[in-house]
Formats: sequence, C-alpha cells, structure tokens
Amino acid sequence: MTGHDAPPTHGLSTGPATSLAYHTGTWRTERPVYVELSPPCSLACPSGEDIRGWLGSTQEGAPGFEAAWRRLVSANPFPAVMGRICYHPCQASCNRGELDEEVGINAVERFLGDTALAEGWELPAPTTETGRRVLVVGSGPAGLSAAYQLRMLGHSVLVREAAGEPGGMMRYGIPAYRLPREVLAQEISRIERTGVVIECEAPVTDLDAAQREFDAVVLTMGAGVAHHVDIPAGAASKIVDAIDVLRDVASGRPPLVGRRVAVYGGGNTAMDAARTARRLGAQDAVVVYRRTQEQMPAHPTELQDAIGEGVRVQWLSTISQVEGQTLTIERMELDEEGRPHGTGEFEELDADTVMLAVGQDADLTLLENVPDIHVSDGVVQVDPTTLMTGRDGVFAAGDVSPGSRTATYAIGRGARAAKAVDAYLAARVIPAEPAPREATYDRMTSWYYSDAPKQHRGELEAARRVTGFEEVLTGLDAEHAVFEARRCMSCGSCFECDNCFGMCPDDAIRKLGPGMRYEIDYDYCKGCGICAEECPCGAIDMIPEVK
Amino acid sequence: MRQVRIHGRGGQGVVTAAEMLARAGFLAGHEAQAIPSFGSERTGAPVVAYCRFADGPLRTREPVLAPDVVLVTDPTLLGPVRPFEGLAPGGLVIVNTTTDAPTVRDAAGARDVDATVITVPATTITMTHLGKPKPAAAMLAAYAAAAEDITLDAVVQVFDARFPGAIGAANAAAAREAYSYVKAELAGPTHGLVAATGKEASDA
Amino acid sequence: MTTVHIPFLQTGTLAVGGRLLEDEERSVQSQADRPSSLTKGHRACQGCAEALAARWVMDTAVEAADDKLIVANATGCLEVFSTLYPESAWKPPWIHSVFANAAAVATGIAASLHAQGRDDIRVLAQGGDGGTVDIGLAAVSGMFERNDDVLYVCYDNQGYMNTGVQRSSATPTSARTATTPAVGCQPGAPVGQGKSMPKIAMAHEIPYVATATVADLRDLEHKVRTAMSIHGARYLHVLVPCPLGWGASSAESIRLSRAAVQSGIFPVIESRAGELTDVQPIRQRMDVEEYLRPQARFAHLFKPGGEDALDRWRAMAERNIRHYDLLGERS
Amino acid sequence: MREVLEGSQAVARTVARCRPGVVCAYPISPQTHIVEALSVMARTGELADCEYVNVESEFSAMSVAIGASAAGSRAYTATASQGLLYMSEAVFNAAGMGLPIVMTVANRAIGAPINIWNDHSDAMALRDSGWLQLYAADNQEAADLHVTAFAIAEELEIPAMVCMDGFVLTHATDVLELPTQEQIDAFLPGYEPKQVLDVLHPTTIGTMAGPESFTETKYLQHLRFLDAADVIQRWSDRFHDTFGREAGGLVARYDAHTFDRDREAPGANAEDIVVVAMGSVLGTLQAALPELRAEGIPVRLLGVSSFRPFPGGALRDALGDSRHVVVIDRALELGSGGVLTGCVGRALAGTRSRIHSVVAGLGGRPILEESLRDVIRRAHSRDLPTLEFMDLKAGGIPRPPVGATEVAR
Repeated sequence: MTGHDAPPTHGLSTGPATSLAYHTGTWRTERPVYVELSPPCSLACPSGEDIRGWLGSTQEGAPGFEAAWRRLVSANPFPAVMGRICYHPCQASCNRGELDEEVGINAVERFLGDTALAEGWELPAPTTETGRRVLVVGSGPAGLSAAYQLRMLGHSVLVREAAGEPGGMMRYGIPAYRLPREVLAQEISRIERTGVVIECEAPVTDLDAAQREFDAVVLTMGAGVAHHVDIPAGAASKIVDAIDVLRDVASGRPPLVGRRVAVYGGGNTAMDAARTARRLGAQDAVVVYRRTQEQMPAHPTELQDAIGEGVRVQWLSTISQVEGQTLTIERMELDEEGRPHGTGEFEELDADTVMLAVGQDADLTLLENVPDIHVSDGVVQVDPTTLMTGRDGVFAAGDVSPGSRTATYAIGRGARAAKAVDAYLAARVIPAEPAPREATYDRMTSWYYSDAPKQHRGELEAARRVTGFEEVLTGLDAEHAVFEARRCMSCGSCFECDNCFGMCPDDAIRKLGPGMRYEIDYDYCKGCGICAEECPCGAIDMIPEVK
Repeated sequence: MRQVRIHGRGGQGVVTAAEMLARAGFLAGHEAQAIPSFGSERTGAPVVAYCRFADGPLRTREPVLAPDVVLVTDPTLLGPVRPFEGLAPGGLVIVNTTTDAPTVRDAAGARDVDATVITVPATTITMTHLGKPKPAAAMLAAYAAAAEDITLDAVVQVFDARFPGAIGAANAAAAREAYSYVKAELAGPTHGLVAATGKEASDA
Repeated sequence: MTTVHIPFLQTGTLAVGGRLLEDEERSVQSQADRPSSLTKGHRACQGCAEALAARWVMDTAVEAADDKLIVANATGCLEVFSTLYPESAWKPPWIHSVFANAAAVATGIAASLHAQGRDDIRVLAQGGDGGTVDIGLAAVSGMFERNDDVLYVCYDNQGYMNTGVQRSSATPTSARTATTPAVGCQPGAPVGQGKSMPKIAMAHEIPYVATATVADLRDLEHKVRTAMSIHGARYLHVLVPCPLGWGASSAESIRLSRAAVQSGIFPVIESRAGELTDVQPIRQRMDVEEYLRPQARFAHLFKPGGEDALDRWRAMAERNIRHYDLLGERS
Repeated sequence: MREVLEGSQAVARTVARCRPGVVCAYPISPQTHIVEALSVMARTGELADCEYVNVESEFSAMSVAIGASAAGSRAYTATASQGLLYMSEAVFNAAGMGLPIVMTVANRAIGAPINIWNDHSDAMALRDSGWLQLYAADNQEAADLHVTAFAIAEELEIPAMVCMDGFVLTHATDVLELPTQEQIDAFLPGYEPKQVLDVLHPTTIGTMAGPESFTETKYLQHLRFLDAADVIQRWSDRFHDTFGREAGGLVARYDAHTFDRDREAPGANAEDIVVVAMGSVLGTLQAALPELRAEGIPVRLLGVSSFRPFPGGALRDALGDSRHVVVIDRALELGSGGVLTGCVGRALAGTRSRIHSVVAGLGGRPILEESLRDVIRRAHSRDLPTLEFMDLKAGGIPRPPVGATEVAR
C-alpha cells in the first residue's frame, strides 16, 4: 500500500448483520401494542366464567384438563351440572358462529366436569380462615355458589335449606333425564368438602335471629312457588302445577297424568313438564302457548328436544276453559306490537291432565315482617352492585332477586353476592370494574383458523328417551372435547400462534418462550401493521405514535 | 528467411497446411511461423495462409507479400487469386492439378513469370488414400520433393502427430505418393509437367 | 399444499406456529432462535413482503443447508435496502454483483464450490421480477438449461419498484405504473403483454419449479425445503406485494397475497422436470375484486369504463381455476 | 521444450497449468480457440479440479467468473470485441469488488461496421474498468503473461486482462517454449483469496456506497492501481529471473541496433525518434526498424507492456532524452487521435515532446514493415503530421459497382 489506509476488503464488503446499527423504529407513525380483550363468550356468561381461559387449557389435551377445570370452577363449582343444563348464551355470542358454527363450550364444560368427578379432583381448600360466619338461606345454585365463593375467601359458611335435599331447582325443577341426580349430588358434596355446611329441612324463619348469629346473611330462597292463572274449570278437571309435577318426580313420587296431557305455558318448565309427561306415560303431550315460537321464553334446544320426543305445540293459543277432559282453546293473533289478542275463534282439545307452567314466584314468607327489605314485582330489591337488600348485612341473589331466572345467572349472582359480602365484612368498597373491551369478530382474521365443524354431542334416540329418565345427551370423549376446545379462536387474547413474530418483515418482534408471548422491538419496528392485521384473534392494536 | 503462401478454399485444410508446414519446418531445424489470414468466409471461399522459415528469430507479423514458395491447393483459384503475385524471382509454385505447368501459367496469366511451376494431382492422390478432398499432406510432400525447406519424413510425422491412426496413415500414404510423383517428374522433365522459363530450364 | 400433517389445532398449518405444536412440526419462522438471515435494521418500506419472503426463504434454506449457504443477489430493492455500506442486514455469506447476473454469479459460486469439493455448501440466487423475468432472463435461462446446482428465487412484486414503480414484463394487465399510466382507452399495463416465468422455468424441464406467496408460510417453507433436498437447477417464484408500487396499505401485504391465491389469480403450483405435480386448491373462494380493489394501481378499474378490464381479470381467474383445477373439481 | 504451437493453444495450455478452479467459455472470434482448447483439456483431465462452464453469453461468463472468484476459486475466461463490451457491466463490477479474475482479450475491432479482425478498440473501450491490462507482443509473451497475470492480480486483488492481438497472435503458429506444470507450480503461489464467501466467516460482498463513501472507495482503488506498477514489475523481474526470458513488465526496452528486447538498454538520446507501440506490431517494428538504422535514422523502439496501470514513469525513463515520439496506435479516439497516444501525451506532459499519433491496423488492416518505415522516415524529415492514418486509401471506402444490385437489374 502507499501509506494510505485501505478497507480490509475491497468493494466495500462488510460484516454480517451490521444493519443492527440502524434503528428503523424512527420510521414509525403507529405502534403495535398487544392487548387483552374480553371475548363475547365470557361477556355473555352470566356465571362470569373465563371460558377462553379454560378452553385454552383444554386445548393442551389431557395434561391441561385439570388446569382447565380449576380455571372453570373458580367461577362455577358446578361444571358437570351446568355442562348439562346451562342454556349457554356463551355459544350464541361465540365469534366462531360467524365463521362456521359456534364452539360447543357447554359440551366441553360438561366433559371437564365429568372428568373431574371421575378423577376425584377436589375444589381447593381456602388458604385462610377469617373466622367470620355467613348464613346462606337456600341451597339452590345461587346459594351454593355464594357459599362456595365465601368459603374460598376463608369465611365459615352455613347453608340452611328448607327442603329435604340440597340443590333447589337443580334438584326439584330439572328432570333427571337432563341432570342425573348422582352428578348433582357429587358436585354438591364436593362443595361440602371445602367446609361449607349444609343443613336440610332447616327453614330460616327469623331473620333477626339469623343476623345475630351470623355476620352476614345471603338470601337465595329461589322462586319455587308456582304462579297461578285463573282458568274456569269444572270440578272433574285435573289441573296441576308443572313445577309440582317436576318436584314430585324428583322426589321419587311420580304422579299419574293420564294418556293426554296439556301443558300451558311457553317456558322451560313447560318443556320439562311436557317431556316429563311423555316419560310418565302420556302418549300425547301438547304445549299450549299464547304467542309464537319466536317469542317463547323456552330455550330453542329445549323446544327442539321436546318436539323430538313427540311433544306437540299449539302456538297462538290460550286455554279459556277446562271442562272435564275437554279444553277450550282460543286462537290468538298478534297485534302490531307483537302482543297476542283473542280472535274469538275457539277449538277443543282433549286432555286428561292440564299442567300449568305459566311462571314461578319467590317464597317470601321470611321477609313478611321485615319492613326494611323492599319487595317489588315479587322479588327482593337489591343494590345492583353489592346485591345488598335494604337491610345492612343481608344480601340476596338468585331467583329471589331481580334478573334472569336461570341456574347460570344464579351462580353468577351468588358469586357476586359472595364478593360483596366479603367486601362488606372487610368494610371495603367493591372497586368499579373497568368497562370491558369486547373482542368483536371484525377484529379477527378468521382465515387462520382450521376448518372444523362442531362436535355434536350424541343424543339418545328419541324412542329410547321417552321410556325413562335416562340422560338424553351423552358427553364428548376426551379427543372430541379437545377438538372442540381447539375450535376456540381465543378472541382478543394472544394464544401464541407466532403470526406476529413470523410475519414481521422487519424481524422486530421477539418471542419470549412458551406462555410468555412476545415483545415488540420498538428500536426496529416500522409500524407497518402486518402483525395487527394478521393476528388471528385481534389481540394487537395499532396506536398512533405521539410526536 | 523463406516465405510461403498457400492458396486454397475453405474446407481444404489450408490453415492446417500452413501450421503443418511450420511444424515440418521446425522439425527440419528452422524457426517457423504460420499465419493464417482469416475471413469470415465459409466452406468453398478462397482462403490464404502464410508460413515463414528462418534460422534466426521470426518477429514480423506482416503478411507474406513476397513469397519464395506458393502452394495452390485448388486449380480453379489460379485466375481469381493471382498466385504468382509478389513471387520472389525464381520462386517455386506448386499447383494441385491434373493438368500441366503451361496450362497453369496460362490460367494464372503468368506465362512469363520467373518461377518454377510444379503440378501434382494431389486431390486425386489423396482421394485414393484418404477418400476426402483434403490434399494438404500431398501438397506439403510435393513441396518437400521440390525444395530443401522440409522433408517427407517431417511431413509424415506432423500429420501423424495431428491425426494419429488411420487418418495419419492415409495422409502419410498420400504424401509418399505425391512425393514420389513430384520426384519422378523432376527427374524426367519430358512429360512437360515441369514447365520452366528459359532461366529455370537451365537450373533444372 | 398443506404438506405437513398436523393434528387439528386452533390454527393448523395456516398460522406461523402455535404453542400446541410438537417441535418437529414447527415452522422455521416460529422458532425463537430462527436464523433471521435477513435481520432487523434493513431499510425496506413498511410492510415490504419481499423483505418478509426473503427472510422466510433464506432461513429455511439456511436450516436445510445446515448453515452452509451462500447467496447471490441481483440488484433491486432487496439488495439496496439490505446493504447500504457500511451496514448489511444479511447473515449468510452474500454477494451482489449487478442487475442481470445473479443467476450467473450463483453458477460461478456453485462451480467454484464443486471444484473445491465443497458440494455440501449450497447456493441460492435471488432477485426481483425485473432482475429475473426481464434483464436477467438470459442468465437465469442459462443457469436452468445447464442444470447448475442453484436454487433461484424470484420475488415478484410485479414491477420495477426500486426505480419508482415502472412496468416490467411481470406487471399484470391494466396495472397502473409510472410507465403505464392509467390514461387512454386502455389504461394501465397493456392487455396481451407480459410473461409467466414459472411456465418458462417449467419449459426448461429443470428438476423443480414452484410458486408460493407470503400468504402461506408453511407452503413456502415446504417448497424451499423440497428445493433444497434436490440438486440441480431449481426455481421458486414468490409473489410479494409491494405497498408502494401496488398502492396498498402496508398492513395488507399478506392479505393481498391471500386474495391473489384465493381468487385464482396466482396459482400456487409445484412442478418437477417440467411436469405439473401439485396445485394448491382454493380454500375460500374470493372474487377478484377482493384482490384488486385495495390496490390503487387498479383504482381505474372501479370507475366508469373499467368494466371491461374487470371482466378480463375475472376471465383470467376463471381460466386459472379451470386450467389448474383450483377448485378441485377434477380430482 | 520448444514446440510449434498456435497462440491460442499456447495460452490455453499455460492457463490450464495455472490450475484455475473455474473456466467460463463463450465463443467469439478470435478468442474461440482458447476456450475450445481448454474444453478439450477439461475432458482429457489435463485441466484437473476445474469446472468448465459453457455459459450463454459473455455477460454470464464474467458473472460466473465473479461468483467463482468470490467463492474462492482462481477464475478465468476469455473474450474479444463485442463480447467484451457485452460483459462490460460485469467487468467493471469485478474490478470494483476486487476479484482477481484473469481474462484473455483477443483484441478485435468493435462494430459497427461489424469486423472480426484485430485492433485494440475493445480493450481500450474498457480502459477505465479498473482492470490491469497487460499486452503481449508475441505468442511466447502471451502465454507467459498469464502466469504473471494470476500472480499479480491475486496479490493486488485487481482483475487482469491479458491482451493479445486477435488472429495475428491467437491464430498464428510459432515456435514456443511453454512453462511446464512444475515450473508454474513453483512460480505461482496458490490462490488464497483475501475476501471470500465463507460459510464459517460470512461477509457481505458488493454493498451499495452512498455519496458519503463512494469517492473514498474510488480513491483507494486508485491508490491500489498506483501500487500495481511495482507489483507488476516485481513479478516480471521474477519471471525473467526464473525463466530467463522477458514477460510483461511495465515497458519493453529494445537494443538500439539489433532491436532485440533488452531490459538493460539505455534510455533514448536526444536526437532519437522513439517509436512507442503495444502488442504484436512490436514484432513487425523489430523487423522493420534495422533498415532505418542502416539508413542513418536514429530510431529507437519502446513497447508498452502494461497499459493499465499506465507506466508513465517507466515510459519517461525509457525515453531518456528523446523528445520525439511516434506512437503506433491500434485504437482511435474519434476526433482526437490514438488512444495510446493520449496516454503517452499525458505521461509526457510538460516535456515539450513532439508526439505523432499513427493510427494503424484498424479492423485487421495488415501493418506492413514498409509502411512503418515510411512514417518514421517522414517523422525524421519532419514530414509527419501529429495524426496520421497509416495506409489510408485515397478515395475513401470502396463502393459497390454501379448497377450491381438486384433492383438495378
């Protein structure tokens, strides 16, 4: 060389990966940010289950089942029960329904519940004992949910039940072909093993006394009293309350209902009553309902199941008179606002028994002399946040309080009451919950989800069903349950599909390892937005850089 | 220095002939140089090549302008390419033809040029042995017979080296026949195959 | 062409990875310690699919070659944005010579390695459509016909994007470019011009020809792996949307690739020795509009007078669907 | 061993003995015989451990050589004329990347009009390509130069063209002595690339340089060219010491009387006319000039062996006190004069030298000894213009005979 420096190699060769010196992050006008949104299933779940979470654990197969179940029972101690009787509003709102068919959440829940029973998994023991005592009045789903959650929080809980067996409507209102008694008993006794004490045939009659004995009281007496309508009826007519029939059957005293049964009403109890009538020997079970199918409160699956078992439905019909075995039915029509009105056209229907299923009322005798607890519309009025009644330290949840009368809702309200009681006992205020951001379908990139139809649970042949109270729906096996769980799109929550990591043109995303998700390297991220666009579950937001 | 010019047609092995001549000259103890003059012409077109022998270094790259020896491998070229042009006085012209020297001189318009003209039916001879109209070996053998620059052995040797085997042998046979032919004719001038000027006749 | 059998998972083979996958089922791109052969700090435009495809291709090739890969790169965006002295975004040994000669440089490297007895070191050449289909075609064709041991990868963004979006012979009909403006009676790139490089490659009857897009990583990785398992001349043609040149949002590069495939516009195929051996069927049929409309270069198709051009696009899609049986109607 | 060989054969055999790893071949006259000969040797095994690649163009020939060189092989190709221009982009590129490729250029004119014969306009067109250009005066030197060219190029990491006159040398047969395999193995070091595409030590070759670094890149390239003169001379000396004959170097000096090549020949005197030339015309000059000496014309001969780098210093040394130079030029800078003359003129700037540019031998026009003597005589009698077209025909280009067209008939 001529005394001048020359580069080590010619033609301006350079070392590998020296571009790291150039930070392309300065080009960015928008930045990707990982977010955790609420999936529509959970938002729709009255029990507040972390459905996406427990489906996620289930996806891992057998090693994940127990973790899935534990995530599930943290909100709902009755997965085997609810996996059978829940009307799963989660599925109705499932984003996967937009793609092919909704995820069979309920079936997976039942699978987990049954698996837990088979494996003998126990609910967790409380980690502390507060020494505070709480009385729960009633052992239906709201009561047991509240009792379980209170126990988990370390309180000592006594449940007093007026009936001979615990379970409330789960036991007395839902036929065994939908919920085998053994399953219910196992899940209740598992709650008892956490330390919850249930006393049966122990009606609470004195609230003041109860309050002296306990630090808080939760009222969950339910709505087990049949509502009555006035129908002109002859003496020879046999008119019974549907809820009583169901209770009698559940108590082992099946009534005689005759060959032809008419059920009056359009709710789930009407469906249960009609299907039960078939099982009790009725060859003809007719549901008489004054409105249309679209308007009926019964869950569509219940209706379908009933029809599948030979139940007939007479729409837009009211029973105007019962004389002996003859019912007079008036045809109805809907006005512009969808309300039924009589048309003056009549027909007759033969029925040995008429079952009334036109609603149920709460048993409020305990509150008759308690002026500071306000009852309105037949239910106990509560603070919508704390569920506390007008009386300090007395809370109410379930069918006795306002809201949807389903077991699922009751479980959610029971849990909420427990939380409120816990805050009350600690003199805390329940913090306001942030408004959830829903993971809507339009955020999703559904392309990435595998094509997969829903795994339908097997059903007993209709002919076999009506001959007994055998359970109609069978469960999923493990393989199918995992398959079904894997249909979950994990809406709004990263499930580590690696799309963002793999599809970043700028190599600007770091993968942190299993369960740890990813980290964006903002030194290099140019903000192109591909990660957000191609995130299957919509878990990345692009937000403007503040300059 | 001896300078040779070879006229022929594309495909007759003119360039090979020049190279073989240089090789033969080298074997004969000379410095040697062969310069083909190339065109973009194809088979059948007139081609010329040059060769030089010397006993000292050969440096010039000039084409041969004043040849001591001219080889014409195709009698039809005698008119068009003027093979006698630039010929050194008393030069040697060897023509592949079945005719005689006077005919050659007439055809080339060189009736009075001071030169020795030798004719040899090289193609006829070559066809007999090789079966192909590639008369280079026969022509070089005729040259060996007519002048001291190269030897018949050298001609046979260079062709055998370039074309080992049957082709080399056929070329050698053609060379020997052509050599004998020219030697015979040089020994007995009565056939008129060697037509010389007055000066040449006394040399012969 | 979902060739990796994977039990049903949330996202199957369509996503990059998935936490439920076994190690051996994982794509190269899903590995936390993937080679990242084209690493961060390069200066590609936001959303550049070529940068993405190049990393995908090369990472797979590097893995398949057991880290023994040498790359020759044609002039073009990929070269310019990755190697502005003194910085280089490449990790493997890499050379850029000129625009038209990547294939020939690769041939030289392969020849050298063979002469050195290093057939274990593999050679990959890459360029854009201009460097491959137009100016580099002779060198590519020569490399093909000699069956040189080179995998040539063309990143087709359908134009000369590096120089400011001019038409190449890979620019599709009616696309607006700086040299085919959207004016006149036949706006955009002329009808009846252009050529199919994969078909040209197939005509050479080389051991392996395939097309791929950035819409299907596993398919692309599979094809690179397949190509790397073969010696001789191999060709991979990858469609890479260019947000700048196509007039699309930087976030849409993958979506557009998907639309190109699902509409039938870009057939994803495999060929061996000139024979068509595999075709990726359409999974969710899309209309060509889903591909065309987001691209500003086709905006004039959706204005009055654009109907004929749009019909031509539909016809093109139909022809591909028929020719390649993209809906699986014949199989 | 002295033997009779065609120039192309001599080059091909010598190249083979330099043990290239990759040879690229594309036919173009008058280079073709070289790669033909190499292809035979590749088949017979004489060219061992070498990949012989039949490429589809000169552009790819150079490109394949680039790849091969960058991958660590000694790479070789040969071309001429249009082929050199066709590969020119890659030619510049190889130099810019410092890849020590050796290429034979069988010098030939550039069209149009198309012309396959010899002159120097092809290599001259690429004089600024960053390659060394070493010119052979005869076939012995053409063969020998390849040995030193590999050594020089590889030491400098600058590619080298060995230029030999097309047809005049490539197709001429001469008595030569080729370096043997053993001699070359002892003389030429093995190729040890300083930059290589190595999977164990990856590097990026061929980056883009912006305005902030391009000037410096070129400046350093320039400095390396300055270094090249010493390296060329050193290898030439070494060759001379080893083989006992001249090959290359910067300039060729000749004895004032015998015109034999003589490295010890003194510089010219003040009264001397010095003929400067390059390539095979030097041989013709060697043959032509003694006659002028005999006539009493004080003429000296000086050959340019290395055209790139241009050896200004060595040229001035050899010219000594002479200020009268006749350059025989086989390439024309239109509107100006010979290309070599321009370089000589720049080297002699400020010396008040009288420089004639004699453009000769374009497109294969034979350069005749008598014509050369004529221009020197005229230079001596001060009758030679600064720019002379040797043997220019009066009346311009011959025209087709009138009426000799199909249309006219």
